[in-house]
Amino acid sequence: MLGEGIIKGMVETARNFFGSYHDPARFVTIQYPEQRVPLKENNRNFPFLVFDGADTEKGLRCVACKICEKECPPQCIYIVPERDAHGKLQKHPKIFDIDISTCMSCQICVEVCPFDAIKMDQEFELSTGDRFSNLLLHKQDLAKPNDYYHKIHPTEATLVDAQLAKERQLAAQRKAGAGAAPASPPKHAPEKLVPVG
Amino acid sequence: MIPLKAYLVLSALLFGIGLAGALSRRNAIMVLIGIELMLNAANLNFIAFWRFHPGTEPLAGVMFVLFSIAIAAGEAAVGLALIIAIYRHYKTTNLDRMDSLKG
Amino acid sequence: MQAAFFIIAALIVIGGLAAMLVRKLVHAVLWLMVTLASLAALFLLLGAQFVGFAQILVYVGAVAILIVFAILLTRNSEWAKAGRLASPSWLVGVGIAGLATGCLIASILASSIPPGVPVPPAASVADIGQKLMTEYVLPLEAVGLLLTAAMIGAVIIAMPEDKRG
Amino acid sequence: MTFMAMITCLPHMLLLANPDEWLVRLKQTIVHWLPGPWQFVISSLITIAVLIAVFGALFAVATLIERKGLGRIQNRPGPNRVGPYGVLQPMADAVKMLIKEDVVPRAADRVVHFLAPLVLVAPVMLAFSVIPYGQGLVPINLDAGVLFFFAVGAASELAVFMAGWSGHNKYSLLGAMRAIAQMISYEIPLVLSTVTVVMMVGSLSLVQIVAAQGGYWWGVIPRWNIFAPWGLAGFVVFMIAAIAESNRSPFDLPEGESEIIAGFLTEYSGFKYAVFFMGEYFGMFAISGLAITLFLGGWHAPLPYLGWVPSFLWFFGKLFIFLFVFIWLRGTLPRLRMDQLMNYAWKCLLPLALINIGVAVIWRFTAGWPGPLRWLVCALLIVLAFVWLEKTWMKSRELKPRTYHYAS
Amino acid sequence: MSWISSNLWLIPVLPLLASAVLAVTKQPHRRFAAALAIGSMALACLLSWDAFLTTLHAPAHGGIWRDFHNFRWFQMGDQWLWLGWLLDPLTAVMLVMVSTVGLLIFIYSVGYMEQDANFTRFFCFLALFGSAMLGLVMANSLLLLFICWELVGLTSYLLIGFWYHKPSAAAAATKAFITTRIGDVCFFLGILWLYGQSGTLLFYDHGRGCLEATALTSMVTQTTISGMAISTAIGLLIFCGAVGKSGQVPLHVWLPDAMEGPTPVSALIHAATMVAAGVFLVARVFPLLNASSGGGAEVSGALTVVAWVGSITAVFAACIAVAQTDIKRILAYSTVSQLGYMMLALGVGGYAAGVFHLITHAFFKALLFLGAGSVIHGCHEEQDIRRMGGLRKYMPATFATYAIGMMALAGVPVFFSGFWSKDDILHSAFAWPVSKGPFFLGLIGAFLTAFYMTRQVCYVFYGDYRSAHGNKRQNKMPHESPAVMTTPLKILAAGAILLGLLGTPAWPWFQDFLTGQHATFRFGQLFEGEVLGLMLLSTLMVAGGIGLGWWLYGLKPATKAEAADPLERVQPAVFGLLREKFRVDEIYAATVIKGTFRLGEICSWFERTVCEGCIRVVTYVALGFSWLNRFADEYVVNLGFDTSCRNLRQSAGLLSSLQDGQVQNYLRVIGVAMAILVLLLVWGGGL
Amino acid sequence: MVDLVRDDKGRPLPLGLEQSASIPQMPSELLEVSMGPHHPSTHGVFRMDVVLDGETVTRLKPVFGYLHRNHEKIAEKTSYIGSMPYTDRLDYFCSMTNNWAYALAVEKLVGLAPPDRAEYIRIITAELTRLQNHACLVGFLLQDMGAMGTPLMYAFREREKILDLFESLSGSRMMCNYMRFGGCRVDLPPGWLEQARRVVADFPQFLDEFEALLTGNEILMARTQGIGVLSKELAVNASVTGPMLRASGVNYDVRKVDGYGFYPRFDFRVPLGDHGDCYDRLMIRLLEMRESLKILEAALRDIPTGPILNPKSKLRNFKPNPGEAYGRIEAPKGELGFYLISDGSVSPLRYRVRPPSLINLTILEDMCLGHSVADVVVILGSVDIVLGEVDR
Repeated sequence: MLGEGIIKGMVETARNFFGSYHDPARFVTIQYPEQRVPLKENNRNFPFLVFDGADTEKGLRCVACKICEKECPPQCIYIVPERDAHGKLQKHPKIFDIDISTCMSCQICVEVCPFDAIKMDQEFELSTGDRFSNLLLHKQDLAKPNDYYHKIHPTEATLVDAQLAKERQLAAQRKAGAGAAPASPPKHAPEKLVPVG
Repeated sequence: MIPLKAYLVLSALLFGIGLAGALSRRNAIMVLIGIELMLNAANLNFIAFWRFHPGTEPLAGVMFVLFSIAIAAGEAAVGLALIIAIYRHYKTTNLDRMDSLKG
Repeated sequence: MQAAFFIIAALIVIGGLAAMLVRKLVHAVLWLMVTLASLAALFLLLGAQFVGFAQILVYVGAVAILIVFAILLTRNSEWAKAGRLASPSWLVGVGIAGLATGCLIASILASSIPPGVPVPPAASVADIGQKLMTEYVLPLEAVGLLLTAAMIGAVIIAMPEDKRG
Repeated sequence: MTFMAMITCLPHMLLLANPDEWLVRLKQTIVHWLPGPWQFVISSLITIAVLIAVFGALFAVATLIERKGLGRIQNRPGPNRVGPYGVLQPMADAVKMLIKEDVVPRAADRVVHFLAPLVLVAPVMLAFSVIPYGQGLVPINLDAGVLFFFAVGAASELAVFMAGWSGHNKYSLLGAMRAIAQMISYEIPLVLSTVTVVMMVGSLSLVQIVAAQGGYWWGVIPRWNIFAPWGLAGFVVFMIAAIAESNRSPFDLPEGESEIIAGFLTEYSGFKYAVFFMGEYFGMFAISGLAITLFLGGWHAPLPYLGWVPSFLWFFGKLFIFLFVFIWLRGTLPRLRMDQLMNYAWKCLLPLALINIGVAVIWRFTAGWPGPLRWLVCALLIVLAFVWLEKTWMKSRELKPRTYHYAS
Repeated sequence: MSWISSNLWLIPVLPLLASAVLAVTKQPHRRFAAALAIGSMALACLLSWDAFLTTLHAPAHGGIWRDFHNFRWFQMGDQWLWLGWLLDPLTAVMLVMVSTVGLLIFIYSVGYMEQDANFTRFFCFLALFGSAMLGLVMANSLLLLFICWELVGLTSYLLIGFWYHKPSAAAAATKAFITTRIGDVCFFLGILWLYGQSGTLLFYDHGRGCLEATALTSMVTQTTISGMAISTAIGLLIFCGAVGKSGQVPLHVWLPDAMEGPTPVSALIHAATMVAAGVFLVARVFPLLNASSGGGAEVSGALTVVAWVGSITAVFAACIAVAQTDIKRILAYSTVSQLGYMMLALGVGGYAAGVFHLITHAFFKALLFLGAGSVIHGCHEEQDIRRMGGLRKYMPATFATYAIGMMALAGVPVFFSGFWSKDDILHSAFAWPVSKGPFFLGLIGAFLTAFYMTRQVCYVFYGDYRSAHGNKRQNKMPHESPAVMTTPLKILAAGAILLGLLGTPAWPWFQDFLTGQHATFRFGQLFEGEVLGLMLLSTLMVAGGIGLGWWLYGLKPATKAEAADPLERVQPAVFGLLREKFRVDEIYAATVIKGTFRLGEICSWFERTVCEGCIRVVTYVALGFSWLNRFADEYVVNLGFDTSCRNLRQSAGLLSSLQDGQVQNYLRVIGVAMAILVLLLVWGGGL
Repeated sequence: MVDLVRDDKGRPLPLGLEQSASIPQMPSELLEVSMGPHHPSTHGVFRMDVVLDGETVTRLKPVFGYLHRNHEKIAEKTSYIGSMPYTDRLDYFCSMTNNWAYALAVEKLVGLAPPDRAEYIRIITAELTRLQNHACLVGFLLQDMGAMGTPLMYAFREREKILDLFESLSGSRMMCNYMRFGGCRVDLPPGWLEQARRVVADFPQFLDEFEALLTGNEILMARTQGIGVLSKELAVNASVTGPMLRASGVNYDVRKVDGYGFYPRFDFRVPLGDHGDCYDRLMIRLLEMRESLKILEAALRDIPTGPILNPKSKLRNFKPNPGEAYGRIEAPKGELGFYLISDGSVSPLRYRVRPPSLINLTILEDMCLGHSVADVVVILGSVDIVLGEVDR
């Protein structure tokens, strides 16, 4: 019968029309600023720098090794290591900028960082009126406490903490055993271990 | 009250305008428009006379105009179809260049 | 009533003049529509309701669209240079038309048509329908046949020539 | 009439048994105060003002309903930011439209470009003047109302052409050509399906057509034309043609935004666009109003004991149902193609409308038959015609759901 | 008043509806087409029989059972045009004949046209034809009759030219159309005259009809040129139409050519029904033709003409039939001849005899044509009887039925209908007071009929199969036709035998039924001297014809297709003339067509001499002037010549610009003319 | 309709303007229209220069490159892993399959094999990608036909569920960057499998509704059946792949042909079309979704535990031995291939993408000639292009 398919289709849309009033499975809209979906734990947005303790400057785990700068595909990280008065390189970034207008949230910096110093943030409401200066995040913008890391990625952060503690312990043992051998970073950063789901 | 002659003069004017257009414009479509105007002038005459002098046949004027309108529609259809056909052939609607019966 | 007549008459004349004088074909059609719509208004004013509506329906709804389509289908010619308006042939045409109109108007004014009383003749739709189906049934059929023939003819004429079978 | 008399008259007026006459009486009362020569003018002006106000408001409501309804059909809430539940969205739209820059392309024909929206809206407003909205509520009771409706409706084609042509845009020209071809083609089935009603009622006056549909069969079923087989078929044909006439989905080719951007509206913006938009909505209201008048008993109540409800409410209630169906269709159906559209009009709707006229004739001449038999015979004829058309139509296009095989 | 007489219109309308439906049916719907056409025809046939049975009830007051219904068609000026239908015995008989034979032929066509691509269209035409023919016979208005008449002509044209891709068919269709048009023009003039005279075209209208006493008397008493009564003149004009349609002598040429159409068409139209329309027309307006001022005793001039035309046609066509070789053409000429018989009968006042022969002839001629079709079908579309032969063995059913038809046509005594009807005609002719010529011509015709039919049957069914491509290996031997074709043959054969028994002199039921008398059985009538004598005489002629035929063709059947005809060996010149159909076509070509050409030549001559002469004179004048000019040029100024040349060219150019194809120039002239006209009218005193 | 000049195989020849003289006769003027780059239905910044006769297409020239991003050259300058997030952006609807194709190419280059669990996860994510891609494509197609986006909205509703899965797995909804050479980046988060099973279990209901809305619709049939017919031969010759090829009746599915990943372990069928028109393309996609659901059900049932990354895999200083490799998969849009030449350094010497969208787009003109403008939009929609992949 001509028109049968059309009527079938109209029944379908009618079902959706009425369904949208009582069936939450059909009416999936979230009224964003008022309602928010809880973010997934794995959600990532832009990188931030983790610092331990209370002091933003001191506690930064970043040692300015520039691995992330090198590996970053869009090359949005700019690092200048700190130098002391003699011009000797310090294990601390003097400048650590991320241009998040270029960053593509790929998380490769996180993966390659041997020191677990850079992690992915979940902050996404970053809109700004000035796309040049306000989207270039500096060290102080990027530095966030470990607690914050725990807050947004609890599982991962716990694992990382455990790992770091183990490493520190190992390093202490090595230091104790090998005297004044300089502390060197572990050859391979262990992959993030996440419990099997 | 408007006298009958006023309508007749108006109709004559309209007729004259249509005639002038049909005589002076080069585009076949314009000529057709002029002819439409002339036809309508005639219609106006019919209605005016019908209104002022109903005569024995009460609806003759109206009927005539109705038929005239119908025929004008047919005339327009055929005329425009002819113009389009000629246009396809000569790629022009200029009447001056359509002077041959040969296709 | 008088004012209405003069306004409408002015519109008719202006529309007609403009339709014949403007350069662009589409404008001419639009002016033609002004004239024809005013004419329809005049018919209404004269009490010929049915004819007035039929005038609008046929002219504005059909003839205008037909002309417009013809203009679109003969697109090239629209932009062709119109040439000087006041060419000799134009003058001749206008002269002849003026002569004819002058003769007509003069004869109308000179004639002794009785002024006539505008009796409101009853032209209800029902009357017209009745008449069409009885007294005028033969012309009606003839017009129907004519329109059919015209339609078929128009289609055949306008059909592209290369349609073989 | 003195002021005091007026005051005493008011309660009397409100206490009238028939609520339909309130409005008429109200107007009469207001007009009554005025000196004689002004009465006609003011009366007309009041009618016009009321029409514009009512339909303007309806336009605002309709845009809102459309957006909300489409949203719900698509499982989203629709406008919900301006005012509670978004009810003030039309105002926001209006403000936006008004303050938007009115862009006119440099090559455009400015005068025609400007006139087109007006030429579209004005005739539609005229068409509103012959529709009976309620008992005694008809702005002009024309003898040839149906003819008047179609006559003024014909002007919208010209407006569309003006809009498409004046912009000097290829898409608008394409859209205008499509629109004209479509409107002319669908006007024929539209008029032909109207003819059945005119034939049966024997009058071109919309008031009489509504009056002829008063009363109830067996006291329950209203004597609306839609409950006769020819009326049902005529209604369906009429509605399909009406959808096409008002350029609504699935016949919204002239605007087909996914193909030709916005058709003849491409070069319009700001207020002119809003006027066009309003014109299209008005056209939709007008043609729905005509459909209601012709087939759905106009302002008559669907059940006898609901007669106490003011009649114009029934009219507008039916109008809202139409509106909803328009929205529903728009939310469901994809658009036809131009040649299919034309084929559909000429090869399917037109024969159906003609056959329907034949059936109406049979209905007319079988008045002596027992009701159900007459109904069945006429319905059977229509169904046969429909099946035949369907077969030829579907066969000629070879349209069918297909079965698929899988690679082994 | 009965149901059927008030609803008689249903009979033609049913096939008309069928044809209307078929006109819009697609070609592949073959079964539907056939079923619809046959169904509608069967219904019409049933109704016709009903009508016929109704008329059998003799009216209480005696006389002819006649019932008619008139209705207004449309208004012309202040007069209404009336149409109507009529049921009387003549109509009833014709209805039954047309619908029954038509039905049978419809059925037969299913088989015959099975392979044709345009099957549906064929049935559409057939149904349309049936409708028109039925409408024709039941018309109570000469106008309605004429409308149906023309429709019949149109369908005839369509059906003859059905295989329009064959040029011969297309030519034959055109020929038929144009030839009958000649008669129809006269017919139409007659109608107009009749309307002018009597003010009505209804046959019967409660005393006001044109065939009723009032009108007839007025027409008889008035005279026109050379003292001819107006009724006679009108009758003759109407008869011209009948001549055209029934293929009487001057206008018979189209009928044999019409055999180009499919055989069922030939059977239906050109044997049984349509050609009989002419005879029917004469029978229908018989009162008009018969009317004379001198009362019943005097023979009207119109009928005399009818009688002579009929008798001449009967012999003329029979002669031609003797020498033909195309199986259908022989039958066609036979048809012409038999139609002549009918006209003869009507002309000599044997109204009932003519109609009786019409009916019997319809049956056996349809039978013969369908048999011929079956033969053609069986012989793989071969139509030349010289290439047939011996089909008796291959097609027994066809042979048997064909033989019956042949004997009926030849008028073999007692058992076959043709005998009785022909005998009746001869009897009427014998009783004609004016002249015995038609009677003797009729006798000769009977002899010739028997002869050529025998010849045909011998050629076709006896001897050996002579076809060039007939050999068994290619399986090209003749074969019997399917049952759908032979069954109608059998039914028709039965009709061809039995019908005759309704009109024997002993029990002339049919004749009495037609003339409104009560039939009584008088066995003794058979043996009354005159009757018996005539019967014996005609039997003798028939026996002679058959005997001669059998002697010439049956005893020694031709063995080769190319062998000369025995008659041809005897009289080659005469036979050649006959084979060339008396060269009528050639005569027409030499007279009418050539005359037209000659007229054209005369016009051309006039153009060349007179007009051109004028031009030449002008030229000479111009030459003279130029000579003068040169003279002046030589002696006066050199410039003068150039100037005049230029002037001449300019004036020529001016003149030619009147013809430049510029529409607007024409328009201008019209505009100026209009202005002048207005001036003349208003101020020139035109008003 | 204009008679098109056809070659000996009966398909319309592409017409240049100089050839248009061989078209019998132009009934009216030709109209040259530029559809795009800002056109509502070109699925991005894509342009078609269309020559129209009335509304009939007599010539169509696709113009692309508006979205060109130098993807291949960038990949040749960056590390191997550095290209991985860029592949997300090729066909931004199907980042998972893009990742997989690239990972497959690199794995071939260095001879790494992912562990079983990773293979399963790859199949699950790839088929989920196929589901959402096909559903959205059908929605877009209907949108192009003027269906006011209703089917698209329904498709997006379902897509959201799948994207939620992707987000909780990889941290991003669209730019997943999830695969790694020799496995996957992270393991499934807790509860993920249950959620995925729920999504897969609910999906058939959506499909049923979707089909009720679409497949029998007369308008849709009228718009798609017999439109843009792509013959088998032309499809093969133009190296069209994916659902388009299968709609033309060619049985070619890389999952079956190559049997990469663990696909041979799964039982699924390959639907084939008979006509090669838009309707077939649409229906093939709907049917493929059903087959994907079968794969998903089996994969979610059978997924083993274990590591997800080959321990030999490394990110930094990843230097494959010199050589070349071509890895290809059946992406939702067709065969997606990555071709790599390594010279032993950290970045590939040559990096080349075989994008299905681009190659399927090449026969656009052949499909569109003789159809009307409205059909062009539908045909383009049925090709299923993503400009990110076309222009790279």
